[in-house]
Amino acid sequence: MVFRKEDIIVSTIARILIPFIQLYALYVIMHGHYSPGGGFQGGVILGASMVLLLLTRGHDEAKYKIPENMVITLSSIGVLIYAGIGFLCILLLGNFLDYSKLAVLLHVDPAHARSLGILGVEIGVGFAVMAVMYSIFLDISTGGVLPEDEEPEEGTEA
Amino acid sequence: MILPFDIILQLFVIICAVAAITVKDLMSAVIILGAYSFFMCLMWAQMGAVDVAFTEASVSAGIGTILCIAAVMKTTRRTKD
Amino acid sequence: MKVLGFIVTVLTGALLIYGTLDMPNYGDPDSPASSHVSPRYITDTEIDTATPNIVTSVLADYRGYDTLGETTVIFTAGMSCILILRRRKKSYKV
Amino acid sequence: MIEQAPALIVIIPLLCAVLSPLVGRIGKNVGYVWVVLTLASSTIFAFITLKQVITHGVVHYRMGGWLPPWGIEYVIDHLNAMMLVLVSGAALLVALYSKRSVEQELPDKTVYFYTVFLLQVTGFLGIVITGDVFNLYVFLEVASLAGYALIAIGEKGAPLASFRYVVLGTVGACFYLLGVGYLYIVTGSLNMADLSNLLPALYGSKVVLVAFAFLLVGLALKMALFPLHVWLPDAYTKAPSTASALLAPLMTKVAIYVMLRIMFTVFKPYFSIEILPVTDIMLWVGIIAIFAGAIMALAQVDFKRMLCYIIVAEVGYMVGGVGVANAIAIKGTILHILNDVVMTLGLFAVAGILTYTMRQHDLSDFKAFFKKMPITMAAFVIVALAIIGVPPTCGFFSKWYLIQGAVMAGAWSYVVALLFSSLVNVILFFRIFEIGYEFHASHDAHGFDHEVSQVIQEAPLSMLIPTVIIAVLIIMIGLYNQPIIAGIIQHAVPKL
Amino acid sequence: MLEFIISKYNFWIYIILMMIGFYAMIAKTNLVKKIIGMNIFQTAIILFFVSTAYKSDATLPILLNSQGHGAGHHAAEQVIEVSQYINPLPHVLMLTAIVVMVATLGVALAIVIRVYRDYGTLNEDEIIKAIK
Repeated sequence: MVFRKEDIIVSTIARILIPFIQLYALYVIMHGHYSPGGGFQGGVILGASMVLLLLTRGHDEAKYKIPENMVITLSSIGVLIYAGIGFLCILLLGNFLDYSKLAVLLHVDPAHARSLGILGVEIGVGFAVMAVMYSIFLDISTGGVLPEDEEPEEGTEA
Repeated sequence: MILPFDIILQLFVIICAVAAITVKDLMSAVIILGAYSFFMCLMWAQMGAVDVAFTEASVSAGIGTILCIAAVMKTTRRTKD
Repeated sequence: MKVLGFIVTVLTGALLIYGTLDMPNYGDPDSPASSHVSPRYITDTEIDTATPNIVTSVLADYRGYDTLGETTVIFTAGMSCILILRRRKKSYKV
Repeated sequence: MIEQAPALIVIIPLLCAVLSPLVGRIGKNVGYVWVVLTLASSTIFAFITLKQVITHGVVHYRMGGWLPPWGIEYVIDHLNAMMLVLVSGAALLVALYSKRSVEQELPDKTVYFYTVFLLQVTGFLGIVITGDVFNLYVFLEVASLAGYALIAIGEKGAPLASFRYVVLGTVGACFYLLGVGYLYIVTGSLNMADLSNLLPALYGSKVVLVAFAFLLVGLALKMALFPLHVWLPDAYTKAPSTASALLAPLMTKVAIYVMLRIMFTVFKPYFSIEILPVTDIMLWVGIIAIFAGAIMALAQVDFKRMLCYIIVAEVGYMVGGVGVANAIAIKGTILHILNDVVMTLGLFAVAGILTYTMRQHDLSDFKAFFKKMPITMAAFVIVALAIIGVPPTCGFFSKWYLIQGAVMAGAWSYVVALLFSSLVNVILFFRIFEIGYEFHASHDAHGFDHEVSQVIQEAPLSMLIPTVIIAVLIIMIGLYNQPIIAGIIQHAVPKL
Repeated sequence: MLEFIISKYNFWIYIILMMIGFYAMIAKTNLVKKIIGMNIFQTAIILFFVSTAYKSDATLPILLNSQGHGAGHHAAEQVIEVSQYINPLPHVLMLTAIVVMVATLGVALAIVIRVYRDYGTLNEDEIIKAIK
């Protein structure tokens, strides 16, 4: 198993590190316009921070902080933000993903509206990637059998 | 392009790739794959593809390796080739 | 299988190397790849999207539909993993 | 809203797929209703687009409002529009059909199953509609990933079959991507229309030749062309019946559509036919595929596996039809894509009913089916006759055009292969009809009665109705093949 | 001749890498080894694309001297030298390809775990033996 008994050094360091990792991830998402980075990279880093939480605190605690249903909801919401912004452009009589039409809503010039549209899209990507990375790791590390259902699985363990 | 640096990186990448598919222990293979990804990411940074390098560093060398390790721990590290 | 695999690999590699003979040189600033479509991205990104990072503006705006596809790929992967692996308590105990 | 219809065809399934895990939490049957509604609206928009294409000609749709070589563009001509209606319509029928079978085979996974199902359809639609070679790759991967997952959750042995598909499918997709890369490095463009303008100047270049070869080999892997078909039989046999009913008709045909696109739109027809003798190779590969598929189908005792080899033979028909390379044969090929989707759908629907009632799918399970399920078997007979190619059904007409084209081109071996395969199909299906009739014989042969009840136990309505619709469609397409050809397919044939 | 080799040898190294991965996908019997080969193959293709974007003596595809927000107004005054910046398009495509790569990796590993659950081994020959 990936999850071990709690170790005080590891868990303390993780507790100190996780907020900074998340802060950095947010910076990467938000600063994607001016420097390398963007929704995908930032999302992966956010997902990594959640994976770190899962690894150091074990599943029981991670389950309270990040419930399983919330992970799926978040991944849906991420793609929905992206597709929703695109769809909003259709409602504003533009083509799909034509962010310049958002200028009407945001009261800025079209180029600026596109810039903000890109930001919104990146946030959506970030959400989706974060949730999905965590979800894939959860599935693969537990073999899909989540702890509340877990029983000694000796048959398949080498 | 700095030619010596380039050649050293390419050499490392090829060595890592060969090692990853020949080593007889899956856990080692997966970790060597992580190193391979990291050298690859250096190569891309050196070619000016910083965004791609950043993504590769966080995705393949980070999450990808972790996923592989989790899968190998969940199954077995024994291999015949 | 090993010999067959080796032969297939060598043949494929030889075909690929044959293809490279006519390629523009490595690092050529005037190669078609760098002179047909991409100059517009470099010159117009600030005017069109007010975003200095050209990769971001191309990724999320000019080719934003690709990125929507990419996000869908990730979502598909997540759902696929859940579909393949996750088991409920009831079916597990049986 | 009409001009937005092309985007909505893809966006609606995508949005609804994303919403579906959330919607699925509401209640038990909500997921099913949701999928059916989604695909129904997508089909409606596909029909609107088809009508627009027929009345106004080619429809262009610019994603994000950017001009084509810079942004991504949808280009919908007659071939596209037909494929869109076909894919969304077939997916709708499968969705209608899926209810009981999914409840039986995957009781605790319905929500995620339907999510991945919708994503699969999104992938297919995205492949078919786009006019950009890289965008096509992205949606190809969406469709492939969803396909891997749908196959892996089948009966015992399915994960291994799915894993083989993952490896070969990834090789196929990577070869396609390499081909795109080789084209990109010499042209600098990714738009299909732009590429087809830029490429003629470069037809002698080695890079373009290699790119073309890799694109075709990659697609051949995806479409399970004969020597590269090894992943297909296991995967489709072991997949859940709904998944195989969705994947088997559509995956291979979508790949064939992409092949037509690459050969006749991205590259000009004279490149594929004259400069490189690709079509000659394809003709022979097609002929070998037909023979191999037909012979291997004869050797099977498992019904679904037999159908898989029939698919291999059908892919041979279409690839060979492209290989004949004259207008009539290509007309026949495009008509055969249409027919084959409907026919394969019918066959796998029957296989699904068989799995649902008997819990397995050997040929011997058909015992006494004419007594037990007369309507299903009537539909099955129609589908089988179409596969064989008996006149009033649609299968006859596409074969007719294929043979006519082959005779005009003098490709007699292809004619022989077609006739041979029809003959084999006769043997295959009449064997099943015979099994379906005999029910007292089993008592004598094995010494004990398989408790064959003589009561009529028809399949559940949700499975029966789509099957009957398919059978009706087969006859309708056969009867109205002339309007379909004159209205749609005639315009889809590339100018050779 | 030497000049020719120097201008092309990069591509050949990518092709060697690709073929290492491809060989592992075909000839290795261990399923995880196949996945590793798949990863190497895809990464090498990405390397190939990235190298098509490279221009000698050019800098990163991030505009220098940008005014930040509101730059749209006076951007026209700035003259942007195209040869100064690396071609951004392949980078964008490859970001997408990396995502596809990790998604395939995840699904493939999930399937491998299912296979292991069924047969208790990851070597293909042993699995075939177990089926029989």
